[in-house]
Order: sequence, then structure tokens, then C-alpha cells
Amino acid sequence: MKELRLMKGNEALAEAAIRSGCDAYFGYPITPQSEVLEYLSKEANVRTGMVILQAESEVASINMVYGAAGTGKRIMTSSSSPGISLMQEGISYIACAELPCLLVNVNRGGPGLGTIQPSQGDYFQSVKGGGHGDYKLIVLAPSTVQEMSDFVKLSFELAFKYNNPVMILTDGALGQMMEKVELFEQQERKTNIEPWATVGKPKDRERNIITSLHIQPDKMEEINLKLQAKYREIEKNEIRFEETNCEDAEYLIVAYGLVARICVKAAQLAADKGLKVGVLRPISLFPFPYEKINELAGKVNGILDVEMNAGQMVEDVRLAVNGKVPVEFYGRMGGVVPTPEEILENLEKKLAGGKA
Amino acid sequence: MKELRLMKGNEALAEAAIRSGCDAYFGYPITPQSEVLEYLSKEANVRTGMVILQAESEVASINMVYGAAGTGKRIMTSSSSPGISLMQEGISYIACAELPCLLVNVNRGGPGLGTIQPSQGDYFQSVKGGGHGDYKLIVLAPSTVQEMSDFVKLSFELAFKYNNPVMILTDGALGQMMEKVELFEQQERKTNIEPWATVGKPKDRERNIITSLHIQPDKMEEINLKLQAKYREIEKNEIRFEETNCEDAEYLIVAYGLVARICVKAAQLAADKGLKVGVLRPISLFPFPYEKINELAGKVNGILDVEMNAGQMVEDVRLAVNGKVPVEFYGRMGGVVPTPEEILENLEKKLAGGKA
Amino acid sequence: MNEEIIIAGFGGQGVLSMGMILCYAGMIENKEVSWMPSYGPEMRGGTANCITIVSDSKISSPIISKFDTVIALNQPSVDKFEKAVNPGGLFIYDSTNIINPPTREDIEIFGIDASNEAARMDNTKVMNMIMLGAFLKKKPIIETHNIIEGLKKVLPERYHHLLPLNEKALNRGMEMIEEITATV
Amino acid sequence: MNEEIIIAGFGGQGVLSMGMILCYAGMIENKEVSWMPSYGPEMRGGTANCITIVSDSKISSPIISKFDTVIALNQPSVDKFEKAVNPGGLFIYDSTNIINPPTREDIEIFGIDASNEAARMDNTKVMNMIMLGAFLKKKPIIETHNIIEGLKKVLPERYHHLLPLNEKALNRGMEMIEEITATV
Amino acid sequence: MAKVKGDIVIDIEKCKGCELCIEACPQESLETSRQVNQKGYLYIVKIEDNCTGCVNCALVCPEGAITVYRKVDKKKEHVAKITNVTKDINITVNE
Amino acid sequence: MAKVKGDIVIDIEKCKGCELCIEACPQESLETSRQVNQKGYLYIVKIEDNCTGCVNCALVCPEGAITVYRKVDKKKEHVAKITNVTKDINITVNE
Amino acid sequence: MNEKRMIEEDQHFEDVIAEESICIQENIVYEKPDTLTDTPFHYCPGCGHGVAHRLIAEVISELNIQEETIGVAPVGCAVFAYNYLNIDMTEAAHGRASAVATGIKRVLPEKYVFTYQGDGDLAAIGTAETLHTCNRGENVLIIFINNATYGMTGGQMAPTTLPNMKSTTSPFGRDIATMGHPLKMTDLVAQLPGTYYVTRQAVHKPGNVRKAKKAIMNGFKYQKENKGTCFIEIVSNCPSNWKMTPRESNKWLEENMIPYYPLGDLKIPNVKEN
Amino acid sequence: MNEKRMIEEDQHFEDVIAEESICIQENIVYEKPDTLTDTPFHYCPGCGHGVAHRLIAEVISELNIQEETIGVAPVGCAVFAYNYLNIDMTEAAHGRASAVATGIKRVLPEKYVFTYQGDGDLAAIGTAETLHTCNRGENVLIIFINNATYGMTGGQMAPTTLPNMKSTTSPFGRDIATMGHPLKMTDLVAQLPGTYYVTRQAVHKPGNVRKAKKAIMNGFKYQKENKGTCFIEIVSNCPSNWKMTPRESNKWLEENMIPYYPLGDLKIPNVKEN
Ligand SMILES: Cc1ncc(C[n+]2csc(CCOP(=O)(O)OP(=O)(O)O)c2C)c(N)n1
Ligand SMILES: Cc1ncc(C[n+]2csc(CCOP(=O)(O)OP(=O)(O)O)c2C)c(N)n1
Ligand code: SF4
Ligand code: SF4
Ligand code: SF4
Ligand code: SF4
Ligand code: SF4
Ligand code: SF4
Ligand SMILES: [Mg+2]
Ligand SMILES: [Mg+2]
Repeated sequence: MKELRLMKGNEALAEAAIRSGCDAYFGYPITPQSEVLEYLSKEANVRTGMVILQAESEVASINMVYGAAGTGKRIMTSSSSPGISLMQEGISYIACAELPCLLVNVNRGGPGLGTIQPSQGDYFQSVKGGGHGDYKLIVLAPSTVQEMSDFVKLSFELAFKYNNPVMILTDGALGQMMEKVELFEQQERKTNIEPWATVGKPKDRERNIITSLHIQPDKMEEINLKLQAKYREIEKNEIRFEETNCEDAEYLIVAYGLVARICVKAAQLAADKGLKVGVLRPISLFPFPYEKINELAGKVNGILDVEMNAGQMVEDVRLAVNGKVPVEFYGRMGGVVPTPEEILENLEKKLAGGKA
Repeated sequence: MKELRLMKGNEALAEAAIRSGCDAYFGYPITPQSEVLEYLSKEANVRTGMVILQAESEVASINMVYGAAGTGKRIMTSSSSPGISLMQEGISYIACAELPCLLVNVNRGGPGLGTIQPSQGDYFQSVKGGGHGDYKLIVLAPSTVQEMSDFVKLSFELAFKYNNPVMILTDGALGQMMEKVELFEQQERKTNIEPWATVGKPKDRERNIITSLHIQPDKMEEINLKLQAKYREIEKNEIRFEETNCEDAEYLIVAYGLVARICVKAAQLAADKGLKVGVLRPISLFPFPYEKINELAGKVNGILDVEMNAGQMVEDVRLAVNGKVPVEFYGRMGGVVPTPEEILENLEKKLAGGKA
Repeated sequence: MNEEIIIAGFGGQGVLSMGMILCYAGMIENKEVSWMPSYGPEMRGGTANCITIVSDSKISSPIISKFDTVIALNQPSVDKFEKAVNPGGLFIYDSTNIINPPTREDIEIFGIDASNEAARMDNTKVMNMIMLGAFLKKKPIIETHNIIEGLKKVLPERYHHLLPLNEKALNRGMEMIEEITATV
Repeated sequence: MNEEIIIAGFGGQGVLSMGMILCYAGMIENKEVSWMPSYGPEMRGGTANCITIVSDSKISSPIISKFDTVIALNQPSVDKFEKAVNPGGLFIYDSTNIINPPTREDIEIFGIDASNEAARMDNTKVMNMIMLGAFLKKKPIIETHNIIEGLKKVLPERYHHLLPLNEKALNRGMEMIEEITATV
Repeated sequence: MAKVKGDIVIDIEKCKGCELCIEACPQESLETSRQVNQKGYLYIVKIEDNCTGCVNCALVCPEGAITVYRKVDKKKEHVAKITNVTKDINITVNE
Repeated sequence: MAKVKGDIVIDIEKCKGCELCIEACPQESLETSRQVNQKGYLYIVKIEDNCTGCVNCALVCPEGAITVYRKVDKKKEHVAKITNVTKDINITVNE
Repeated sequence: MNEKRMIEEDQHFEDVIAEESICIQENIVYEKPDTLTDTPFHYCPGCGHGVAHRLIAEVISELNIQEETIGVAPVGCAVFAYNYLNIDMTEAAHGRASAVATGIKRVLPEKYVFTYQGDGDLAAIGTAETLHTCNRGENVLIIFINNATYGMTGGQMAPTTLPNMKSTTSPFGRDIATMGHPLKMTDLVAQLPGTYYVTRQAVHKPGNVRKAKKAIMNGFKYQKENKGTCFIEIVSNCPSNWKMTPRESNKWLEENMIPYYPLGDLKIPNVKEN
Repeated sequence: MNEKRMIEEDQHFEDVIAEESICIQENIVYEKPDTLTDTPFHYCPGCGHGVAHRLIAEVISELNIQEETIGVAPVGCAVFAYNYLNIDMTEAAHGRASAVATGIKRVLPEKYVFTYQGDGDLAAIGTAETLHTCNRGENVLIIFINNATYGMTGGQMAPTTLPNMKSTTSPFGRDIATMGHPLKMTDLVAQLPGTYYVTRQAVHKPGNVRKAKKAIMNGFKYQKENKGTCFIEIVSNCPSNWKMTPRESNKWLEENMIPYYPLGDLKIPNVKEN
């Protein structure tokens, strides 16, 4: 039976966490995502026994996640930009120790304290690695409240498939807005014990150790090679994107998250004017759909990358296109959300030469 | 009179800080850069009155830097990879508040606790922004102990020219190795008061406020536009690089820091074999010498990017080249330093087709 | 059907609830809905708005800058959103509170004396339901009984004794807008 | 002149100082120098080495994997660096401590009974100076009196009374290497 | 009417009607008005002219909206004066 | 010679010659040897056969290198035995 | 809300306006200090932050140290403190105000430096910085507004939230067993040799306001003597998130907060000054 | 250093080897516990970390809880603790061991969880995590090795470095005026209602070793009862960075550290167990 609800994005995400059979959430309040912890505080423990702990800081949160994820359970945290910055050391540790877990960044306008309005200014941090060393998060960018829910389940699946932290990179608007969401059924809490987990060493296995320390460089390089091999594997299997009217498009817009939907609206406005514009929405930001974009680049006259930042994903788009066609950028910053009209205007100005 | 000394990179950097008339250092010990704090603890205060404070953590350090830099004085900190990750929130604040200061990352092998051996795994973090939001550090990458000294002075100049934090991105090997260094003369401590600094509001000026908070998105966007304009200005004025035998090169190696010197050695080995290889060393990683590389790409058959990581700067090289010629990558990770021989071997294998 | 609305006023005037009621009601009718609030930090005296879209088909952007309908409950909202109505669109405002009404000539404009009417009904809180009624009369995108269902979702249980009053206000709004002619 | 050397042994054998002395001395002669230590965390019982380059021209890479000279003070270092000598290069080891000397035939190999000799000189610490002397005899890249000047920089002031002993050890090393023939 | 030694002036545009001054006033001189100010708050007014200028109201006022006057040994009567009345007239609501 | 009730075995390859056991031994049974072990440490040996098996040395040994034996009411003499002697012979230095 | 401003006062009051007013400059016994800007506070009605701000401004005005004072604002409701205090100010990252203050004071040792921080800021995320600043005995003044909640973010549980007190993240009341006891940071820092003057005050009643002001005055005065950290907790309210009227909130404060956080000096200098 | 291993023992000892040895299994009164692996410690000669490790291993062996215990290693010299303790272990980021332990314990409440942390780790960078873990009364055991220095990074000043004590970052001795007083974290956490058992021990002498082991034993036992955090400080040495022989270092510890950090219980359960 379909269970439909009108929910805020943050609430849908929290509800999905409960339904995913998540074992524990550790987090610290920050706008615009405090509803996650608030919702869980009210609902989670009574329904599934899920552990909810408000930590003393984001640094503590991420390290609690590290400890708890080491037991092989389904663990998550969420925060927004400044809080996520504080987690960078911990994230690097988690990635290196190959612990599955879910991190949520409800991106707000930066840098610094900034605003609490939506932004995509944390793309680089999420995708290239804000922490030290070579590591990758699997990064998923929802664009609907439905996806705010669905991607939680997906994230835990991917996290445990690859023993890798997964980040849901969303923004304040998606967190605060309400849409219909079809909830998935309550999943069982996890019962199996991961073979690598620190749960107490039985007599019949070697002790499990969770660490990211390998003082000998060649050993540390081995660890890195193993990680890199895994990332190549993820790139092979887990690229996700959504195409809207890309088949016979003259121009292509690339955008992720909520902005992609605004771009679809812009493309509709363009269609009204007789201009064929397709929209490619990367859903997985890592792994990034380089090939798909490269392929589409061969078919269009130009590409406009639209983001709520000063131009970050556009670098990946350019790397994908590798000079085939012009790639232009349009962005708004500091919490300002672009309108469909201004996107179309920029597409026309920068690429279509006033064609539409 | 030339003052020549044999010094460790970390010591040269610390000595240069004293001689730059630096007003204060706040830091926390971490290998392989603890010598900076140690050297300063012994030398600095007695010689120039410079304030040296061992903070309780890197988070505290960077926020002390934030406070002190707000007074318009010459302030610095240093750390190594995990410690720098902890500073990301603070760095984002500093960049947004446009405070001049010097941050030093003596990069070690990551991710996680990793090793204490040299690495370049923090390129993305330094150059793309490990903290949240759109901001840029000016990033300088020394390749000699001499530059470990010289760039300190340069950093303070650039920091105050642009009211922007400057990062010296170096590595454990450069920090620990000794070379001859010609020390510059002791500079005066700063006496002028910056007009924006929080030093106590005299009757005749408006109060100075240092903040990165602008709750209205349009105001925050204005701040961002101002920052972006500054970054364009920096890109115009401050690109630095070093060319070695690039004029008539058949192949180009791009590498930064110490690795660039190893590549020069590899190029010498190649020359012995009759293969003409040039080396382009970006000195400023932001601003990055895109144009120069694009220009050189027009003249060579292929480019090899060499780094002590899994491939980070190579993205900027590819963005610069924009498809003109093949760009290949060779990297070592986790604290392993590549040898000239293996670099040459990879150049031959990946680009020159065994030509040499 | 695809109706794109912005509802704007002071925080506390029930702006956000109006949008929510529309969404819940729309859901009951199996429509697509989206509700996008402006949100700010804990600060009093600010203005609030929400973009509400009710549609028969999938909603692309929940953030738009042109609307079919603007419902404005205070002066700043009138000033800010007058230009945001699509030509031919609808603009409804609370004439009790608004001194300078919109002046555009290419849209339909209705001033409803909603706050005064709510006061007359002895509960100033129902002002928003009067406005909602007025809107729904002009644009009957959702059936009234479903609006009441929507209201049930939004109104906390402990206030459900006020449902009849709210329904009355809704109907009153419908009547009031009938009684006046648009200023354009 | 361009001499690329690696000096390796246990921590505490004076490996790092040997390289430093060469560098200081090289500086006095206006040569280019570079010194690259292996470094590790606080852990006992490990091995240490330093790559030392002394050159008339600018030094490109301070990190290299092939050397003109290897000076090995313990067995692990012999095992590890035997292959790292350039053909025709020099390999000097402390024969007191090393049971399995290198066996390559394309390089010059000298075993110096340095530890025993140092013991005979009543200060085991000067073993490294004996080795250094041996090396400098074979490759007189720096003048002896400058080596002594370099030593002054490396040796803390409070040990400067040991300078004559160290100089003696240096000379002893020079003599010792003269007395033997390379094994190849 | 009691001898009035003190008086206060309330900046009604700053007042948020929190009523803490009412609670603090030992003379019970203050009361919430029936009017809202520019920001929509029911501001405070003085309803009695028995103010002693004890300053209590001003001390607890979170908005710093109250100025207190006190005259010793002069026998005059005063009541609350509303500040900025003329200025306020011209204020238009503008975000 | 005193009646020996206790005895210890020192794992000389683990011993780092810190001498804390020497300090802890009430019988003054222990002394630093003149020999270094595999790692180059001057390890500890028992020089007297008066050990009472009091365990003090083992308690303070940071390396857990000491095993202590005690026999009550049996009158036998024992001295330090060096463990792993045969094993050690074959160890070659290899990093 | 009524948009039309009613300017005219009730007839009742107009009737009794006397010809001669004592409201002249020379009779002023209390007015907003000039170190306070004219910007109206953004705080909710009845919020103690406003009083605390005003007291700081009064002290700075009275000590005439506006030119020598640098303030550090927190992240919390008081994030905009710099809009109200007419002095040089720095807005610190959440929890780091005391580290920021340390940075400033170390390079400007002659200036007065103070922080103004909430309980989430100072006692949760900023615990380490607070404790170490006090332990180093930095010559700064720390003003700590304890309102038992995260005001700015909408009423989540704070380290100082009382047992069983409800908040958005302790919807069934703070459960000591899983969420721990309220943290009395002031008691802790009073134990540190680095602190010189540690006191707990309130500002909900005129008498408390007077005492709190005195405490702040002391905090600034002692700073001149370089004796160490001065730390002033102000037990305060948050009507909005406590979901009470301001008057109710102060009553609740009196009946619940103060018994748990008793007012008074926790550490005073040996030679007490006036 | 002499490379050739001298295998043969001095003649002196060989002479006195008796025919019959009491060194047989049944006579063992002390041996390395089996929860300790065979890997030799990487610690410097005479370092207290080794003893502390062994005691933990002994307690785990004796309580027979190897299968139910998860340890958290710090960043510090004990970073490799997991090489020596034959139990499941997690290596925490510098300072965050208690947060990591909280994470583990919350999802595995039936298991024994402990941290092992140095003074830099626990009392500098980890101050907030330590304090809040104790304040929440997490049912974990925190073992705190106070050696008054940053051992691993080569002897920088720690929060616990004694006044005037030299270190690489206090080369002229710790100057109280600018570097603050040594921080007595144990005294602080003892004040928190969340802690159940707080004690300060040492391991430099046999008697202290026995007491310390008892304390660790208690720490584990109490954990079963879910009464709150147990916190055991072990005042220890760092011969390498103190630049002393091990024996000198223990003497110095006795004469300087212990007077400053007096040994004994700071908080004991009402009903004291055996
Ligand atoms: C790193 C970081 N984490 C979280 C936040 C969100 N945040 C802003 S204010 C605040 C708490 C405010 O509470 P308090 O310090 O008690 O101040 P109050 O508002 O109650 O005066 C939080 C968690 C933030 N801005 N930055
Ligand atoms: C974030 C971070 N900062 C700094 C370091 C460097 N570091 C490693 S161990 C250590 C201090 C160790 O001292 P302590 O905790 O007292 O342990 P000990 O070695 O003395 O046992 C430091 C600062 C690090 N690894 N990570
Ligand atoms: S000054 Fe005193 S008497 Fe006068 S109104 Fe204020 S509180 Fe009342
Ligand atoms: S205390 Fe101030 S803000 Fe509150 S009601 Fe009185 S005058 Fe108004
Ligand atoms: S057991 Fe006791 S008597 Fe025997 S050697 Fe050890 S300390 Fe000495
Ligand atoms: S205490 Fe242990 S390590 Fe130290 S000397 Fe004695 S046996 Fe050796
Ligand atoms: S939310 Fe609470 S603390 Fe913040 S301004 Fe409102 S009442 Fe004051
Ligand atoms: S450095 Fe100090 S603490 Fe670390 S192992 Fe050596 S003696 Fe022990
Ligand atoms: Mg608070
Ligand atoms: Mg320590």
C-alpha cells in the first residue's frame, strides 16, 4: 500500500532513516537541518529503538559516527556547511578506515557563517575531498523531497556494498520545502555482524582493528591503492543521472539538486520560445557522469552549467567535455536561488547568441 | 651581506617568520612540522617580541589566528594534514572575513592518520577549498628550503595586498631536509594600523566589525561577488611558475613542490637518452598557471603530470590543456616519494611510446 | 491545472499554513503539490512567504519568480510581489492592513477586508481562512470539503474545536470576494 | 663535481651527523649541498639514513635512488642499499658489525673495521668519523680542514673538547682505507 | 494625586510589550496600551503619575526603551510622554 | 646459599634494559648483563639465586618480559634461565 | 496585525499632561548608554540578551574605555551583538569566541577584550576553548549567557538544559540517563587557577541587574591588572523557546533555573575592590 | 651498536644452573597475560605505557571478557595499542577517543568499552569530548596516561607539564603566566555527576602497579552496572622526552609529578566493591 505524506525534506530524510533500520544518529543542531535531529528525537527511539544522541559538537558527532560505524551498524549524521567543515578530519579517517555510514550536508550559503539560505557552495568539499589525503565519498544529490527519502535507503545500501561513507549533498531549500513523498516500508534493523566490525573478538577469529594509521609509506600506499581500486569500481557501477529532453537538444544545461529542476523549468520556457534545451542532472556527484556528458557534448552546440555557487561542478563538466564544445557557467551565490527566467536569459546570452 | 645557513625546511620557515616581523604564531604540535613551533618557542619572543602560543588544538589555533589577524597584524599558524582538516571551518571564516594571515601545511601521507611521510594529498583541500563555500586561499608551493624561507615573506606581502589568507603548501620531506638558505634581513614588526582592524574604536571612526555573517542572501551574494572579483584580480597578477627546458621540449612534465625537482632530474636522465623533456613547475597553485600550460600544450606531444597523490592537480592541468594533447598522470601515495627513474619510465610508457 | 501561488505577510499571520492547507487538500485530490517557505533565523518582526504550487502534472521547479496568484497580507508583500504576477493573473490582498494597494492594470486585483472581518468573527486568527476562501472562489482548483480536510491536518488536534469557525471564515471569504469587483 | 651519497645505519650511530658534516663543509667551499633524512615517529630500534648531495652546480632532486657512494653502518643497510650504488660506485661498510658484506662486482667495496677501531680509541662514538675519513680518502670532494669546520657546527659546543679526538678518527679512517684493498 | 518626583519616557518604537517593566515597577505605574507600534507590538504606557524615578523599569527593560528622570524637592506633576511622536508619523512600512 | 623459593625467567629479546626490575627487586637479585640483545639493548640477568618469587620485578617490567615462578615448601635451588636461547641463535638481522 | 499605525495617544493620557515636565536632560537618572547604538535589538520580547548587552554598554561608557575595548560575538542569538555595541567587534565561529579573544588579547595586551557567549556556544561546542582559555588565565572577560537552550536554532537542548526540561531535541524532557546532567561550566572554571573572578548573576529583576552590572564592571576593571580570566555567568531566559510569556519565563527562571544555578560569587579576588 | 648477537651466557651463570628447575607451568605466579599479543612494544625502555597495557590485558584476561571488550586507542605513543592488546580495537583521531567510545557503547551497550589516552590527547585537543563523555555519564572506562608531555611528537609541552618544566615548546620552562597552570582534568571530571569512579594511580613501583590494576579491575566491573563513567588517571613517565634514564625518570616522577598529582581516589561509589 502506497504511503503518501506531505513532508519537509528534512523530515522525509529523518523518516527514511528510521525506516531504513538505521541504528544510530549522532548530530549537533544547525540551521537549516535541525529538523532532522528534532524529528528523530521525537520518533525514532520509540519506534525502532534507534539511538539518537545530540553530541556536544560536530567534531564529536563525526567521531561518534566513526566509533559506531566501526561496529558494522547503520550509522548516520547530518549537518550543514560550517558543521560539515568541522567534520573533515573525521571524514578522512572514516573514508580511510572504509567504514560505511551516511553523512548528510544540507548546504547553506557560505563561506564563513554566511547565511542559512540554500547553496551549493560545498560541491568541491564533498566531491574532491575537504579533508586531507586522497579519498572519495559517494555523493548523492537529491532534487525532490521524494529523493530526500529514497536516497537514505540507497545510501546505506551503497555504503555497505563498498564499505564507504556516502554523503547526501542537499540544500536548505530542499530541507525546508514540502512535497508529497511516498514512504518506503519499515526495514528491519540490521542483525548480521560484519566480519570486519569491532564488536568484541570471539575466540575463533583474529581481532578486528579499525585504523587509518600505517606508518610505513609502502603499507600506506597499499591502502591507498586499495581505496583507489574501489573508487574505480564505484565509478564503473554507480553513476546515476537524469536526462530531460536531451535526445534532440541544441543546448544542454547541466545542474544538480534543486537547481536542476529550476533548469527544467527554464528549458520549458526555452521550448516555448522554440529553443531545444536538454537538462542533464548528475545524481551521483561522485562518481560523476563524465562519459555521459562527453557523449552529449558531441550532440549539442554548447553547454551551460548552472549552480548555486561561484562555479564548482563546472570544472567536472569541462573535464568531461574536454574542449568539444563551449561550456559556460551561470551561478548565484550566498543563498540566492536562480530563477528559471534568469537561467534562460543567460543561456541565450552566453551560448545561443540571442537565438531564442 | 649574504647570510647563508644550512637549515631544515621547517626551521628556515620559522626563521623567516621571525625575520618577516611576524607578530604572532598560534599552533599545535604535529609531525612533520613540530620544528616550526619548537624553533619559534626558542628564538622568536626573545628576538622580536613575537607572540608564540601553543594552543590546545588546531581548532583553537585557527580561531586564535582569526582573532589576532583581525587586529591587522602579521599572524600565522602551521600544521600538517589532519590538523589542517580541523581548521577548515576557521579557514572559511577567515577567507570570508578577508583577513590576511599565513597558514602552512606541511603535507603528510593520508587519508586519516596515515603516515608522517611527505605527500601532496592535500592539493584539492588547499586549492579548491576544503572548507565550505566559495573561497580561495592564495597557495604557494615551495620546492627548496630557500623557498621555504622566501615564501614566508612573500606570503605576508600577498596576504596584506589582497586581505586574503595565504597558504604555503609544502611537504614532510621539504620540512625535514636541509639545504643552504640565504636568509633575508630582519624586517620591522608592523607599526601601521589597518583601517579595518579591530583594535579599539577611536572616537573619529565608525566601529570595525569582522564578520562573515550576512543573513540576507542578497547581501551575502554581494560579499561573494566581492570575493570573486578579488580572486580574478589575484589570477591576473599573482601567477607564478618555473620553467625548466620548456622551449624546445617534446614532452612536458608538470609537477609542483619537491616533486618538480625530482622531475627535473628525470628530465636530465631523459636528455641523456636523447628525449627532450621540459618541466613546468606551478609555484602558485592558486592562482594556477592555466594559460601558460595551455600555451605549452600547443608545443609538445604530450604532458605527464606527476604528484605524490592519486591525481589532483592533474585536473587543473587537464582544464588548462582542454583536450589539446594527451595528459597522463603518474603518482605515488601514502608518503612514498617517486624516484627520477620511475618518472622517466612512466613518461616513456605512457606518452613517448618507448621512444626514449 | 497548474496553479502557482505565493502567499506573503508577517510571520504569525498564518501565511505558511495557508500554503500547507492547499497542499494537503491538493494531495487528497491526487494532485502534485509543492510548498516552499522563506525561512530565517529566530528573529521577530520579519516577513514570511511561501510559494505553493498545485498541479495536475509533475512540478519541475518549486522555486519560481512569476505567479498565477499572489495573496498579500501586509504592505511590504504588496510592494514586493505586485510585479511578480503573470499578466492576467490574480492579486488578492487584505485591505484592512494595506494602505497602498497594487495598481497594475493587466491583472485582477481584489482587496478583501479580511482582518476586520476576522475581528468581527471574534478570532483574528481566521483572517487567513477568509483570504483562502476568497482565493478559492476565484480559482476553484480544489474542492472546499477537501480544503477542510487539509485544514484538519494543519491545525493541531487541540484546536480542532475551531474547525467550524474556520470553515465559516472560508465561506465568508468566498462571499466577500463575490460582493466586490476587482479594481481592474 | 657532483657526489650523491647515502649514509645508513641504526639511529644513534651518527648517520645523520655524517651527512650534516659533509653539508656544512661543502657550504664552506661554496658548494651546493642537500641533506635528506629518513624520519620516523618516536620509535626505538629503527634504522635511519640520509641522502647527502654535494655538488658544484645546482642540485635538482634531493631525493634519488641511485648513489655514487653508499656508507653502511649496519647489516640491514648493506642489504637494502647494495643495489643502489651506481656501477663503478663506492660502497664502504663497517666490517666490525657486518657479517654479510656486499658482493657486487661492478663497484668498489671497502670494509672498515671502524667500530673496533673506535673502541680502541676509547670512544665508540667516533666510529662515524672513521668511516667519514675512509670515504673522504677515496673521494676527496672536500678539504679535510673544512670537514673539521663542519664538525664544529654539528658538534654541540659542550663537546668541543672532543674535536681533536674526532679529527684523529677522521685521519685514522683515511689511513685504514689505504691499508686495505677493495674486495672488487 | 501624589507628589510626583520621577518620570519616565518610553521609546514606544523600541518597546516590545514584554511587560517586564510592569512587573518591576513598585508603584504599579505602568500598563500595556491598547495600541501596537510599527512592529506590531502592544507597547507600554504609564497609567499612574506616581512614578518615583526609582529606575527599576529601565533596569529590567531588555530594549533599553526607558529613560528615567527624577527631580528631588520640586513639586510638579508629570506623566509619561511618548517620544518621537512626530518622527513616527512619517514612517512608512517598507521592508 | 639461601633457600631459593622463587625464580624468574626473563625474555631477553623483549628486555630493553630499563633496569626498573633491578630497582624493584628487594633481593637485589638482578643486574644488567654485559651483552646486548638483537635490538641492541643491554638486557637484564639474575646475578643472585636469592629470588623469593615476590613478583615485584615482573610487576614493574614495561615489556612484560619476566615470568615469575614460586614453589612453596620445596627446597630446591634455581637461577635465572634465559629463554629462547636456541631460537635466538638462528635469528638473522633482517629489516 | 494592524498595519495602520495609531499615532494618537489615548485621550486619557493627553488629558493629564502637565504644563511643566521634569523630563529634561539634567534630571535624567537612567538612560540608554551611548555605547549602545540606536539599532533596535532583534531579540524576542523580554529576552535577557537585551539587558545584558545594555549593561556591557553601560560599563564601557562609564569606564570610558570604548576606544580600548574589543568584543567578541558568538554564534547564537547574540550573533549580531556587534550591531548594538558601538565598539570594535569580531564575530567568532560557533564556540570559539574565547580562542578568538585569546588571539586578540595576545597581540593587543593593553586592550580590553571580552567575549559574549551562549550556553551552547560556550559549554557545548566551545568547551575546550573555554576551559583552556580559563586555564591559561588569559586576561579576558568571558560573559556567559545561560538560558538553558539553543535559542538561535530554535530551542534544542543545551548542555545547561535542566533535568526533565523539554526542548525540541528532548521532546520528552531531558533524560539524565541518556543525555547527562546539566553542565555547570562556571563551577568548573572556578576551580582553575587561571581564573581570577568567577561569578553567577541574573538580570531578570532590578536588584539582579544592579549586581550583574557591578560584576561586569569588576570584570573589566580586573582585566587591567592582568590577574587572569574573569568569568561571569548570567542566568537568563528564552521566552520564545521556553514557550512562555516574558513574565512567565522570569518566574520560571526564578523557580527552576536559580535553584539549580545558584547566584553569587564562585571565586573572588583576595583583595576585593569596590 | 654491536650487530653480532652474543648468545652464550656468562660463564658465571652457567656454573650455577641447578639440575632441577622450579620454572614449570604449575609454579608460575606471574606471567604475561594471554590478552597481550607477542608483539614487542615499540615503547622506549622504561616507559610506563608498557605496564599500563599489561595491566589492562591482565584485567581483561582475569575477568574473561576478551570477547566482550572493545578498546579505543588514541593518537599518541599508544597509537599502536591495538598491536599489543588481543581484542577488537579502534584507533581514534587525536583527542576523540571518548567520542569514539561513546559511539561504540551507544550501539553496543552490553559490551565493555574503554579508551586509553595520553595527556595531550585527553586534556588538550580532546578536552570537550572528554568532559562531555564524563558529563553524559557514558558507561565507558577512560584510562588516562599522564606523562606531562607529548611523547609521540617528541616532547612538546602538554597541558599537564609541570610549572617550569622544560619541553621542546617551553625551552625555558613552562611559564605559568603565559602558558597557564597544569590542567588537572581528573579533578574536574570528578566533579561531574556523570562520573562514577575517578581515581589517580601510578605504575612506577610494584605497590602502585598492584593498586593501579585494582583500579582498572574496578573500572571494568563497574561498567557492567551502567552507573556512569569510570576515569583512571595513571601518572607516568617519559624517559625519552624527559631526557632521563628510566630509573631517573621514576625518581623524578615520585618527587615532582606525584606531589602535583597526588595519587588516590577522587570519587568512589558509595557501596565500595571488592
Ligand atoms: C559549527 C556550527 N555548528 C552549529 C551551528 C548552529 N548554531 C547556531 S547558534 C547555535 C546554538 C546557540 O545556542 P546558545 O549558544 O545557547 O545561544 P543562544 O541562542 O541560546 O543565546 C547553534 C547550534 C553553527 N552556526 N555552527
Ligand atoms: C589532529 C592532530 N593533531 C596533532 C597530531 C599530532 N600528535 C600526535 S600524538 C600527539 C600528542 C601525544 O601526546 P599524548 O597524548 O600526551 O600521548 P603520549 O605520546 O605522551 O603518550 C600529537 C600532538 C595529530 N596526529 N593529529
Ligand atoms: S521609575 Fe520606578 S516608579 Fe517610575 S515607572 Fe519606573 S519602575 Fe515605576
Ligand atoms: S520592559 Fe521595555 S520592552 Fe518591555 S514592555 Fe517595558 S518598555 Fe516595553
Ligand atoms: S621475583 Fe622478586 S625477588 Fe625474584 S627477582 Fe623478581 S623482584 Fe627479585
Ligand atoms: S624491567 Fe623488564 S625491560 Fe626493564 S630491564 Fe627489567 S626485564 Fe628488562
Ligand atoms: S530565541 Fe530566546 S534567546 Fe533568542 S532572542 Fe528569542 S528569547 Fe532571546
Ligand atoms: S616517547 Fe615517552 S611516552 Fe613515548 S614511548 Fe618513549 S618514553 Fe614512552
Ligand atoms: Mg543558549
Ligand atoms: Mg603524554
